[in-house]
Amino acid sequence: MMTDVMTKTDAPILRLEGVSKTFNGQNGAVEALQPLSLDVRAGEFVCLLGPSGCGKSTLLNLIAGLERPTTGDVFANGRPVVGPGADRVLMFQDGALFPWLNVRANVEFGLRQTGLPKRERAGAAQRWIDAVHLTGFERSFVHELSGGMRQRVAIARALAIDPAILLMDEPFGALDAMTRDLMHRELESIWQSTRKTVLFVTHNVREAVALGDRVLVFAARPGRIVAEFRIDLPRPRSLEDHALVDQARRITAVLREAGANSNHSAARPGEPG
Amino acid sequence: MMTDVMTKTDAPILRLEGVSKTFNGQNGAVEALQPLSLDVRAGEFVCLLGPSGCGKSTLLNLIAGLERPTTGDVFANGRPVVGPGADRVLMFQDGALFPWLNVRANVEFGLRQTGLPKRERAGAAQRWIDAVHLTGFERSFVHELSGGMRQRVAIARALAIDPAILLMDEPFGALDAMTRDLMHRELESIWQSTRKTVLFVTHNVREAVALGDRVLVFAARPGRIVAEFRIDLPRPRSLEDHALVDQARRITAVLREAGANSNHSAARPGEPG
Amino acid sequence: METNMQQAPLPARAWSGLSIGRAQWAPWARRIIFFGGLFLTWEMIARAGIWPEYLFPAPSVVIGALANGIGKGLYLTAAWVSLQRIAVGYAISLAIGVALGLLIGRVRALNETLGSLVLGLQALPSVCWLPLAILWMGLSERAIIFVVVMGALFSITLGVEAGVKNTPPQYVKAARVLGARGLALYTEVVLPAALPAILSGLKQGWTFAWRSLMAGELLFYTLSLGNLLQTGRDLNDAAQVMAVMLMIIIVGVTIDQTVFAPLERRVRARWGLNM
Amino acid sequence: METNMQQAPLPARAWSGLSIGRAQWAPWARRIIFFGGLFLTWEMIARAGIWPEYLFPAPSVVIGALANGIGKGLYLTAAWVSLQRIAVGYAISLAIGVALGLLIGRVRALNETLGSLVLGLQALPSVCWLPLAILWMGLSERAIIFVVVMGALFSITLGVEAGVKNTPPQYVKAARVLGARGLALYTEVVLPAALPAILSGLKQGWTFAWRSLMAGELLFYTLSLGNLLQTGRDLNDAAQVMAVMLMIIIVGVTIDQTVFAPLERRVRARWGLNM
Amino acid sequence: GAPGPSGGPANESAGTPLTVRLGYFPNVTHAVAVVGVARGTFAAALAPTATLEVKTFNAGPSLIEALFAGEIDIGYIGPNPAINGYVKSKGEALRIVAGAASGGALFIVRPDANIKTPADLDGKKLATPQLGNTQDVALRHYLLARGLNTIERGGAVQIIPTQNADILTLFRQGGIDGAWAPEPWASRLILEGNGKVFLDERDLWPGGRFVTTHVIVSARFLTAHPDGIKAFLRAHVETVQFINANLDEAKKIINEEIERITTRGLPEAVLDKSFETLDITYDPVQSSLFTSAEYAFALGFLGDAQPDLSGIYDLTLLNDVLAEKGLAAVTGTGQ
Ligand SMILES: Nc1ncnc2c1ncn2[C@@H]1O[C@H](COP(=O)(O)OP(=O)(O)OP(=O)(O)O)[C@@H](O)[C@H]1O
Ligand SMILES: Nc1ncnc2c1ncn2[C@@H]1O[C@H](COP(=O)(O)OP(=O)(O)OP(=O)(O)O)[C@@H](O)[C@H]1O
Ligand SMILES: [Mg+2]
Ligand SMILES: [Mg+2]
Repeated sequence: MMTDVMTKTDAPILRLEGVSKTFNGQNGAVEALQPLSLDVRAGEFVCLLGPSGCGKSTLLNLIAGLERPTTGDVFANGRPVVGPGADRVLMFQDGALFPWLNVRANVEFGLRQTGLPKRERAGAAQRWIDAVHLTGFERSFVHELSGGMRQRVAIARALAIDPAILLMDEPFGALDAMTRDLMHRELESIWQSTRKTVLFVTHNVREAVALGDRVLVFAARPGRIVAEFRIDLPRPRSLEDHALVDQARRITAVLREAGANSNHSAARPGEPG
Repeated sequence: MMTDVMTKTDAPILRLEGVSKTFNGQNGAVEALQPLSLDVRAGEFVCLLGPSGCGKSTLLNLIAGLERPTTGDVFANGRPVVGPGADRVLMFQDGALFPWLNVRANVEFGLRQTGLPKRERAGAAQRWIDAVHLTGFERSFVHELSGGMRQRVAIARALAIDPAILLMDEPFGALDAMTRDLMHRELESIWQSTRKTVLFVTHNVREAVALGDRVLVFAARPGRIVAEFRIDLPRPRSLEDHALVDQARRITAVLREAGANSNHSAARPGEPG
Repeated sequence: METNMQQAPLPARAWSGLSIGRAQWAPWARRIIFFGGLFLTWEMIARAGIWPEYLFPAPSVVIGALANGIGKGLYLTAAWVSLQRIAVGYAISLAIGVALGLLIGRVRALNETLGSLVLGLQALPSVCWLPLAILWMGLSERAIIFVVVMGALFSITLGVEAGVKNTPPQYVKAARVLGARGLALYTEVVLPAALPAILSGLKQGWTFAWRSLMAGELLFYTLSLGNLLQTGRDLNDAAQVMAVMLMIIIVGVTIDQTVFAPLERRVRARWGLNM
Repeated sequence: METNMQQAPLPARAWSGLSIGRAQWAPWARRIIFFGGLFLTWEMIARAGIWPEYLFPAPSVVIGALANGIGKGLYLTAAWVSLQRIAVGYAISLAIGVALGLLIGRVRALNETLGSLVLGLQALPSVCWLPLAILWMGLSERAIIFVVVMGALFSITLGVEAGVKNTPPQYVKAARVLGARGLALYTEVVLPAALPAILSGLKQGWTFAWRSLMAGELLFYTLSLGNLLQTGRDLNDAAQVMAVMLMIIIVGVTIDQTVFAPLERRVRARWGLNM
Repeated sequence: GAPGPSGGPANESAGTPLTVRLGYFPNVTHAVAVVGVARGTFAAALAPTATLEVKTFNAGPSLIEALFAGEIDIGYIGPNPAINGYVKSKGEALRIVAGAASGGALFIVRPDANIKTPADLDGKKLATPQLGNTQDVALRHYLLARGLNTIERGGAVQIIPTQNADILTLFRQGGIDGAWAPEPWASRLILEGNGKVFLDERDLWPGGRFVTTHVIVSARFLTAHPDGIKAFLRAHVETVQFINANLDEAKKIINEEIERITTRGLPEAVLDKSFETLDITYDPVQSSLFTSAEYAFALGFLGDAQPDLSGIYDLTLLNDVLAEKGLAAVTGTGQ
């Protein structure tokens, strides 16, 4: 089932060589990722799909440089990754907004680190706040926002620093359909105009197909890539497009099998309650 | 557009009378919910849809008794709600698991409060851990779990205490498609066998139609109910069912309008970056 | 949308003004009742005559002594001298303690070495520092301030360290991927994330600055609260001892109510820690 | 799935065994180097003769005094007496302080009244409590322990209070909707949620228990560290003063390394606070 | 010793054997108490009707507080704490029933401070153990009498009240030029600080006698158990006689006792030197107490109104004991 990860002719912006990760938890060791190799071309949009706990977030953490792989190496732009870098930005699954900063300051945070002058910083931040439709909430604090609003602040914060590689961990999970739709279009246009490289984790197969050049399907326990799909559909893509829906259906089938091969194969437990 | 909230012949298990909520934030006051009246029959499954920040979480908080309404009253089982009660349990959007407890202890938490003997507690907890497919992770701590796994622990924890009213705030947001599917079936069967009353917030219209007896559509700023749909499709429902897809499409249209009527109508900001 | 945003604030502001007005009086009423009750109980116990008055004076006697001391100008001068010293000593402790706490809290090797040492040093009573104060600082204000710093510094360090150690790692991770490095990571993320916890360390440090000041002022006699306290004890003047204690408590409570409590309230509101 | 679950642990356990072995030695090596370097520097400064030896003795002299004191059995007996007192005093402070801190941290009316009072009382030096200790407890062990409790209690209270106040409200909300009420809410949610912060309060309390013990032991003569310290000072025996200081630091560091640090490490690992 | 069952201020319950609780410092100026306890003289004198229980202190305030709280019945203490305790309790708490030591306070100066005559003291830094205590008052009065003013009074002499231990440190360091200190500190300033005697305080007093240590008794205990006090004073007088007759043996006992209690004895040289200026006597030298109190009041140390010390002495029991033994009564009662 496992397809070989293909190598491109142009040098990959991101290269993983035999990267694996094992956690030593209170509950014994968990092999979150089996050794995995992967190349990502500059400007590629890669979507990661897979059952819960299959190591998608772990993979993004490794690429972001927040965790060190148990084996193997990660290369970004040909240089080994030893820590976070301004070329890669990770958007966390839970947002991880700073509660002591208001919305504007949160969005400005990354820009301030680059030493951007105040005026430009404010301008850029405002553009991104507007882009995620939080105009009017610039001075609100995190705990005053709804779940979806927080997620949008996190998106604006990550995009504001304009990194070469964007690592997005379920960024649109808490968004309503319409905002999600808008954000898709927004992200796609940013990606197209700036040729960023995007690694995008989602649970929504159609979202993956609508956005990705490539879709990687993971299986859990141990985490590994079990399938890879190239999506050559013309852009902009519509979620209602027939070809897209078909492609999504194929991936869903693989995904189901991936899930079945990991822990979901366990006998359904008796009806509790 | 606003349809009148209907009253049932049988006494409602949940009644909201002119309930509104205004927050005084750093950013001035935010009218999270305009005065709103609502009756929910015992055993009813009500889905709440609406753009981000329209007050869905706020509404659940009010019903749970965690917040006091600015105006109006909430009645559960005919008694005014003055605080949390064992008859209503709220599942938080961000899980809010206890990091100092392992998975089993988190799930047992509510049961321990009722004074259930240890052996029964362990049995019930194990059944629910199995039901959310976390067998083998009983002794893991929260920070050792993936995002989806955390959400599943939160679900197990809420369901374990078997409340009459279940308030679920985007419970399946972080789940992969397959687990989500399984959880739908699980929740539906629990609901059917125990006739719980469920208020279910989601951003997934098809999920709402698949699960709900009734779907309430909210608009934002100020938060209010703008439409209400009865879903009379036979159960069990399939997400691929034509009637369901049609119904979902109708609701999506209303939702889009609700979104357009609130802040999404703002002019699209210029392309930043 | 513009109109929607502007609609809400108007009634709400009037509203919040009202509730703040209410919220400001109730605590003071409670405080007056509480401390009033306390004094009354104390007075009653003292008057019951279980203990000799010269060891356990009634509050009325203590307040008499206080009024007398203030009337003669002695107590206020003394308090002023002591306050200046504690301000300087505390400021120094604050600057060093915050830096030290940050380092110990985040650099593991320092934690294992310097961290333990700080804990050990903190256990030393101020009296241990008196000879070294004279040795290093001579008979001067600096010697007293040195003792204050030695008393408060380690407490503040430990408080900051604890706060910093308990920073949710998520914030640090987010800051790192957003490009925060070195000092900025500390000043812009670790420190603010830990601020609610750090504030409590600063509060403790403040009180220990007092304790050390009382010891440090015994280095040599100058008109100061520490010496009034000691003189009171030397003269077996329980009323004077308690009057000075009362002054310390009053200053402590005042500083708490005017500096720490509002600061804490604001920080907690902003951090979303209020329930 | 069963097989999947069992596959991973085997290599990983061997691994973790190794890394723990490694992790356990490195800190000790660092500590030895650090404290060794500290002593060396001290020795060199002392030998340089900038300060007279009777005021700033070299560590070799201090260790000589320590060895001599221990050899005569004096220091160990004294340390044993003091340790017993501090154990009892600390245990009492712990019990009362945790309860008081919980109350003050969560009940607003108490915070505004009792909370301020605690802050004021904490600022009082131990010497203030000596007369009351004699009056209320007599010339007995209880009087000394009373002084220890008065010194440590408020520090622990403030630490617990701060921890409890900074409990993320989300946990309390979750617990409330899950049916936690009254005491259970405190013991099962507020306290554990605040535990990392509380631990630091307990650590501070421990060190202040020491400080107060040193003052309390001066109430009357018994063989104890406090009196050894005072005797050393009265005799201007800097070596003895520093030997006692060293004993306090050693006991402090030992307790930190054997009780607080591992506890803290475990709590932080469990709470997911390690980065 | 083991804590006795004698709680409370009383000891008044008849039937149970009386416990006499004695408090003192393990110090040369408390030689009578130290030797009396060590030789068992007190215990023997009280037997069989009463037993002795001792508590040792290292500071005056604690001892007075313990007396106030009814935790001790008899105490050896200097004139200052006795006066303060008497005044603060409005004469209720205690009585002086005997003297225990006289002398033992010297004005020591640093050789390189070039202090030859009182006039040389101008502009110097001088230390005393505590603001307003006997030595502090003595120094201030001495300066005033010689036309020298302290800084507070617009003069140039700086008086630094600081603890005895710090006096020695400062003296060695050159931080002060001289100190008016009690024994054994004065001797240590000479021996360890290389100091010179500028003045022996005995030279300022008639007969070279001024009170250094007293025996005080809780007033209530005195009323309730005069016989017990009398028995105690008998032993007190005997011990005074013993020390004066066997000074070398007494010194040995004293140093053994100091070492036993505080873990550290005094260097022999310090002990010897201390006893050169210290007189062990049962005479409370009342006149010196009153004179010193007058000086203190004049210097503003005893409050706004001159305290009435007329009732502080109760020497009838002591004189009874002296009469029994055929010794001359102590005189000069009242002012
Ligand atoms: N504590 C608070 N202080 C101030 N404003 C708040 C507070 N909590 C919520 N709000 C505001 O109330 C509105 C409704 O929030 P709520 O969390 O109920 O939205 P929601 O419908 O759950 O959105 P989402 O789908 O994004 O979770 C938002 O505009 C939010 O900014
Ligand atoms: N710090 C940790 N300690 C121990 N185990 C961990 C830790 N972090 C992750 N794991 C384990 O590693 C596995 C992969 O986790 P990861 O968060 O990468 O999953 P995921 O694919 O992102 O899942 P989800 O879709 O639910 O977010 C899980 O089994 C999890 O339990
Ligand atoms: Mg994840
Ligand atoms: Mg919400």
